[in-house]
Amino acid sequence: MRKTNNLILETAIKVLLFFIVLYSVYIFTAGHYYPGGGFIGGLMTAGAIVLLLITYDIKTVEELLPVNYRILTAIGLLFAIGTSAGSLLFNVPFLTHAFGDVHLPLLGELSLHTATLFDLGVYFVVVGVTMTIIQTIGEDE
Amino acid sequence: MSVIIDFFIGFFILVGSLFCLIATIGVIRLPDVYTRNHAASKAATLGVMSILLGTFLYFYALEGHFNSRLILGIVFLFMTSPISGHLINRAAYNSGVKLWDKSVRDDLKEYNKKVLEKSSVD
Amino acid sequence: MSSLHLAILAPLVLSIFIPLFYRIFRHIHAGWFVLPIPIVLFVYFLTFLPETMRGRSLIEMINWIPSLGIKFTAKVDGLGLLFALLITGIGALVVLYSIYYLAKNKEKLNHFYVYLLLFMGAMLGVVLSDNLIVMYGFWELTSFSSFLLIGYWYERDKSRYGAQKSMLITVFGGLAMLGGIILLYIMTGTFSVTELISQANAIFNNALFDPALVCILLGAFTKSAQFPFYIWLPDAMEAPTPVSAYLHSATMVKAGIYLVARFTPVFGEHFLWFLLVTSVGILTLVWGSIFAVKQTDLKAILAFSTVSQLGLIMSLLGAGAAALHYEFLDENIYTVAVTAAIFHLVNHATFKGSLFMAAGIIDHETGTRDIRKLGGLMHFMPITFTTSIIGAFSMAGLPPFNGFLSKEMFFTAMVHVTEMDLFNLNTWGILFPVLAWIASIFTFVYSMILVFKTFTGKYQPDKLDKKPHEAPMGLLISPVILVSLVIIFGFFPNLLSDSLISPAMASILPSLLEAGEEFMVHISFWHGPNIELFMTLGVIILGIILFKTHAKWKKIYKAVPEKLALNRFYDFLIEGMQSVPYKVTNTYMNGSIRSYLVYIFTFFIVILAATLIGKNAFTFDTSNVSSIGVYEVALAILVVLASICILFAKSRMTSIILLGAVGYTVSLFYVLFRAPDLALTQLVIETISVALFLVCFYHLPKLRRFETRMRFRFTNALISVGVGVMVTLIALSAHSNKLFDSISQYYVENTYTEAAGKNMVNVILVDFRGFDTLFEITVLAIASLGIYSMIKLRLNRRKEE
Amino acid sequence: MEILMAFVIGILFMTATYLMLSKSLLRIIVGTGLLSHGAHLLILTMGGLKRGAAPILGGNAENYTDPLPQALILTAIVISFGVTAFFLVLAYRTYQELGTDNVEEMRGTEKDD
Amino acid sequence: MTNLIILPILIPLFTGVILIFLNKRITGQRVVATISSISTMIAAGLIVQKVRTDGIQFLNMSSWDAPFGITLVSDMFSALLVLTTSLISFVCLIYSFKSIGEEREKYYYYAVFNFLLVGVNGAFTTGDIFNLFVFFEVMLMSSYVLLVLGGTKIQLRESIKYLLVNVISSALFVIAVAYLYSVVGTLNMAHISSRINEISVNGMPGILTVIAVLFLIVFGLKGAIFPLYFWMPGSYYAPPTPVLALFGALLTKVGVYSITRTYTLFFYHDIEAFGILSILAILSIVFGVIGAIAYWDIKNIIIYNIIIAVGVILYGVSVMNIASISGAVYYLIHDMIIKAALFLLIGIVIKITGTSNLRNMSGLITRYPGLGWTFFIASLALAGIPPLSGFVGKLLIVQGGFEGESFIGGFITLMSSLLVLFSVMKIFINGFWGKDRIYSGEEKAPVKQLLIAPVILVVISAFYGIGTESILPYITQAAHTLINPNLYIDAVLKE
Amino acid sequence: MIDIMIRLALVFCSISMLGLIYRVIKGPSVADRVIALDAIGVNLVAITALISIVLNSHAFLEIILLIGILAFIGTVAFAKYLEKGVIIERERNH
Repeated sequence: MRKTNNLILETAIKVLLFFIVLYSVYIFTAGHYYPGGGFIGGLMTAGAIVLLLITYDIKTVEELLPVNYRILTAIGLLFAIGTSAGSLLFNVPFLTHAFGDVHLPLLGELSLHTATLFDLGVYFVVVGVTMTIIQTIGEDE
Repeated sequence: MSVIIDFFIGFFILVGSLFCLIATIGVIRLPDVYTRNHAASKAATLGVMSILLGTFLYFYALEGHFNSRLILGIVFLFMTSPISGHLINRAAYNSGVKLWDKSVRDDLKEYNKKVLEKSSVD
Repeated sequence: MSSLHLAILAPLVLSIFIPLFYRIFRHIHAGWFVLPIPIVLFVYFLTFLPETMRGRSLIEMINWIPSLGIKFTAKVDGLGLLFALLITGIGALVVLYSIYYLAKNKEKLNHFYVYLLLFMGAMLGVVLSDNLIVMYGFWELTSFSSFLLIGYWYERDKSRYGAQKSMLITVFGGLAMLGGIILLYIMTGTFSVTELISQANAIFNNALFDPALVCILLGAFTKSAQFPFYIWLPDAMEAPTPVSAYLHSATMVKAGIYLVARFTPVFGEHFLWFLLVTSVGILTLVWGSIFAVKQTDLKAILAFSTVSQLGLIMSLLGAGAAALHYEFLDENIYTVAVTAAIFHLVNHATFKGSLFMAAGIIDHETGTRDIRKLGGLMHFMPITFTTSIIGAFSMAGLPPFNGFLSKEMFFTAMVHVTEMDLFNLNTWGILFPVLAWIASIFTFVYSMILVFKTFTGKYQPDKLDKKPHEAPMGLLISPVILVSLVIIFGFFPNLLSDSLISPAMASILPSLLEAGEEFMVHISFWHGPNIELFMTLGVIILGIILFKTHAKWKKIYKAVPEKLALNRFYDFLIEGMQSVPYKVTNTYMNGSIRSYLVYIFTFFIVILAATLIGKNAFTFDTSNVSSIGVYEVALAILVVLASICILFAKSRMTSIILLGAVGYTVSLFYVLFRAPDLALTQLVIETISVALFLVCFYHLPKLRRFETRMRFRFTNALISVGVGVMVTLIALSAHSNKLFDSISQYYVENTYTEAAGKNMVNVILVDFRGFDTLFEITVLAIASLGIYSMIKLRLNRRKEE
Repeated sequence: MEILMAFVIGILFMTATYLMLSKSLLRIIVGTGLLSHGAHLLILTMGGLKRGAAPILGGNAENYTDPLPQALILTAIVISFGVTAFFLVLAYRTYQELGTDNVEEMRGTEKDD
Repeated sequence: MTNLIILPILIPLFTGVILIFLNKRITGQRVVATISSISTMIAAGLIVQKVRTDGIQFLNMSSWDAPFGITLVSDMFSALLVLTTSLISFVCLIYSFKSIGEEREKYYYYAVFNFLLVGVNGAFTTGDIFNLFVFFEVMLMSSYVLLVLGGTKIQLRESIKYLLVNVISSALFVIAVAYLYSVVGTLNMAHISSRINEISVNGMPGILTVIAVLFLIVFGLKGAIFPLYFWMPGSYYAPPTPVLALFGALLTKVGVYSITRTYTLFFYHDIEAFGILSILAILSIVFGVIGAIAYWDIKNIIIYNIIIAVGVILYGVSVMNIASISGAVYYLIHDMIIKAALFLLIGIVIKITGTSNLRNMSGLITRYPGLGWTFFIASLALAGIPPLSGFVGKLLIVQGGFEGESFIGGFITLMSSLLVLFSVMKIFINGFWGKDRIYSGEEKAPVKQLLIAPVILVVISAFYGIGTESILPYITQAAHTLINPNLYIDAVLKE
Repeated sequence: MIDIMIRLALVFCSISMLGLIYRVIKGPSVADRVIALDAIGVNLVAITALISIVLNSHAFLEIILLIGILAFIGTVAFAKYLEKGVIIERERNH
């Protein structure tokens, strides 16, 4: 197979990635109010990384993002567990959430909500899991 | 005021969908990959962008809902569809899909040949 | 924990220390450590004799599981004490015998004595437990210790075969007995035998009474090797001879007798009891004696003889139960059957024990037990010969030995059966004495064969492995003691009558006694010229004739086809039990996942359809449905078309893409059904799934990229249509049966105020049901770990390299 | 609509079953995919369809569709995604190791390893 | 309301996550796993004690009131099962140290092991029918991974079958929940029960019977009851010993637990459903016995014994009187312990001999007396010989069966003991007795260390049998709660 | 008025959808299919926008961008696959 350059894609990807990641972060934070949430946000982020993988290759991306995705999964789980188990410290049932509303400019209504932290755990797990799967299979091929 | 808005909304949407339709006709009728791709990536994208614009207007005007994602979507589509069109075409070409037999020019072929000769000389 | 309990448990507990002693004192025969135990226990139990002779019994109790009515109640009464003395007494002799019988260096003595002690404790437990569950426990323990003893030489095939056989049959009986015990418990609410007896009349007409009776008898018959369960006993002879002498003649096989005796007060009045116990006993007696004549192995003869003798005791107990029908003690002629049963029990233990030990000595000294190889040993081993001849004569029922007395009483009892005016016995009851008489003749014959074939006749040194000589003194002590007992009981039978027999009878037939009364037992040597005496004379005359001619008529046995033998039946059963299920199982367990799915789905369809029809559950109600829109219909058609197209798709690619189409359409459904979150998720997931599908399947090393041929299978189609129909029907009726409002209104009301969110679905996911989500992502994490290790870890490949 | 959906779901289950009974591993996995689609749609249908606006507060809707089934489906979707991914990779590995994707050749009556 | 009851779920979950970080440090993994296992056991013990003194414990997740959030409920039945689970897992863990091999340990064996416990404990504790599904999936996903971990041919092949069957069963579970939700409109088990109770005064509506049967199919697939067990022998044949022991001891029992829970809590009005359960249970015993006596393969023999035990337990449940339910609970716990022990024991045998075919082994007891006698005692316990642990359970079940006038079932249960004994004694007689041989794996097998785990279990089993009196109050309490669903409902719904 | 227009637009979009599906099935080359699939994705965006107008809910507008992104990633992946035979390379230039 002849080598081809990928100049157009590689150039465009820089902007597009920004878009996609922004969107995924948005969709993650907005989850409590609009459709979305940690799960779908995580998948979108993973999508962005996949786009990177397609454009470049596993090695390059590893240099770019030196993340062990299995550890990321574990961290995500720790986040979720930690948030839920935090309520044990206050002697209320497991997973009890607390919240307070904050209005931020630009992003609109954002609540400081322990549920968001929980959702962040979900987010990390989903990114970690999806990337583990894709990377593992990709490396095997 | 609202009539005008309504008109614009309707216009964008209808025109957009017509574009889509036409693009499809193109995809069906045109003779080879490259021409079909042309129809799809240009016309369809324009059509969809127009529809999105109409939708954006609809929600903005009738409900006062400024939806940033729609704008984002329009921009995104605007950016990606040429790239994807390009990629597919190049892939098709490189994987050896034949041009329409009535095609008149194939610059890339000549270029490739040149490169090939050059590399063989080296 | 009373001393009584200690006595019962002592052998069990002490057995643990045997291997220890064995290891420390290598040079001393382990038997010496064991010997004191039965002796001490024997003496200990003797101290109870005065109490039981006065008709009293001693009860000690430990609570084990009192809430289930399971208490470790130890009770010493006449019957129990009789057995306890038998167990410990014979036990002591057997241990002594075994010390000389089993070589110190060759055998795994630690094992042997552990098993033996386990057995002894178990047996004491059986006869001294008042609680049936505890008794059942000990009962099974006897089965298993017997199993281990029979399999003591486990390297021999025949030992293993015999062990397995005895275990299966006796455990079967034990379980049946357990069933009976449970039935009794349901009727009376107690596991205590004492309480059962007091309630016996109340349950007499209960519907469960008969099954309970049969179950208990099954237990007794299997343990006591009654027809047709006796087949395990001859094979149990693979055990070392001390074991045979102890378990398979004197004690364990008598556990069934004990059980029948113990339950006589409960069931005895029932006709079924009389019928089963007596007739099975008589049948076993005849059968066993006839087959004993056929045997050529010394121990086999003894085994069949044991079977036969057990039948004798059993039939006596059955006949004795008839006594319960008569109120008055003085006129009750049937109690003699019980007396005879107990007396013979003791006698049998003495003479059979000595015979077994003699057989063991012969085996030990000559290396064979085959009577065809033996002969003329009288001169080499005079003491053994003497003990054998006394034992055999006693067994044959010749005076002046104890066997004669009990045989006489047995005849008396059988003759009495014909006189009963119960159950029409005065017409067909004549069978009993006749059969008893026939059996006695054969008993006589095999007793004679046993002694004379071995000790007289021609000496055949070439057939023997060793040169025979008299056994060492130690080996002879035990049989000599037993034989002297044979003689002593023969001359002074009344030594036993007051001390043991009468109290035991009181336990078997308690309802016949008024308070303070006791059975007056007197066994006399000479009854005058009555019918029994003539029967005995007939036995002797006919027996001698048959013995002299037996070489000729023995061929008759060969006429009996081998196939009809019960052993064959057992082997066939065991073999069939393994091969037939193997074939059956292999037909349906064929490893094909398709077959398994067919079973599962067929079951799914059949049982749900049956329930739908049976419970008339299908309802159809159109009142509560939402409108049908054009788009939905279009999407529905799309889904249906796409999914049906998959069925006919020929290439992998097509089916993957069509699956994707279904997925995307489903996500559009979610859009139309107002589920934006779902639509989002489904879209992304579908994309990733399709990508994974492509990666995993399309991009594989090429084997066959395309299916070779798609065959339409009618069964598959039928099953799948069935599944579809069932799902639809249930969905329709479930929808038509909305009996309650959903709890969803709560979420609508509280999402904003309580959980500070607007997207109800998301709030439910992270808050209301955040717990689900936590584990949902755990599932994902596990899956990713699994995928990672599945691809990275390949034990197989590395092994190959 | 619910009645129509019941039939659609029935057909999904039907095709899924048929596929799962076939020999090819791929078709089996496709079958499980259809099965989970059917199950998810069933949850939605059983919760009642189109009983109001999408379950997002803030609009001026009177009624909302039942959010609970949606949350359940979301969980179920994610889980079945995990399972499907695992199944696919398993199939892939099996294919590599055994060299076949025909389940009839995976009976394993001879216990090799 | 106590957070205590979440600990048996939380500790393994947390441990599992920590172990992901530690995947290359084997000693570290072992230490962490052991500590967590012990603390889980302690927590489970505390729960049992708490339930004993204070009655049914529950915990409303996220502080949402009962029918709306997810509730964890720990009644005596589930608390006991959680305790048993943590015990068995501890033992299997110890066994794993010496037998599972470094490769598997590096590839997240212990992490997934802990996740499996999360699933099992969660399934035992949850009070929400959909949450039960989620925990089932946690458990199943872990079991898939454990089953396939190592990637040998047989593992891959059998995993496919196992996975497929369980995917189907999960789908059926989902639709069963959907149907149930349609009819009663709620997911909380106590709430479902009380709603069904409301409408079932004059008999249960037919549709609920259908749903009951559907649940039976779903859980029956997991619990391996009669026409649904076909997948099991093959799949359980594949994994390494400690995994097999975990599967054999825990996974099917979760199915059994779920059947018991749903039937006694939701569908107790329905005689037909119980009738079906009873018939299937008896048939499971029969077919299990047929399988168990058919094979000369030690793994298969023990695997088929699982089916028998499941049949016996469910028969006890189906009779539904206090004796039979107590017996079922008792027997369930017994079976978990003893099955784990047996699997570990035959694992050692296979390790020594290098084969699972009984015809290729003999005389093991000569050089491995400890192994032989442990196996012997375990076999007796399995067959229900007093005073070992199987006996009281079987006694109560049979007694309950006879009291419930189900004589055939009781009799079959009773006689199954004989054939169970036959099947395991076949192993003893042919494998342990007989002439001594030299085997291939002898040098490699650290028999003494491996034997620790099963010996612990057998000793526990013996104590469980002998000390029945002190355990019985717990069992009776569990049975009492199962018989009176109102206790459960009141505890959860009324504060 | 606007209602009718939207319906009309939906009909147009649906027709083009069908046309594209035809192309997906027909082929002939893989590239043709990919093009059609990409167009389907874009079309789906339009349909979603229209549906959210019909349903009068902006909850679905999130989906639009999502579909766009997915379609893009999908197309890129397909193109790469067509060209290189792999989707994700372990290491380029070798």
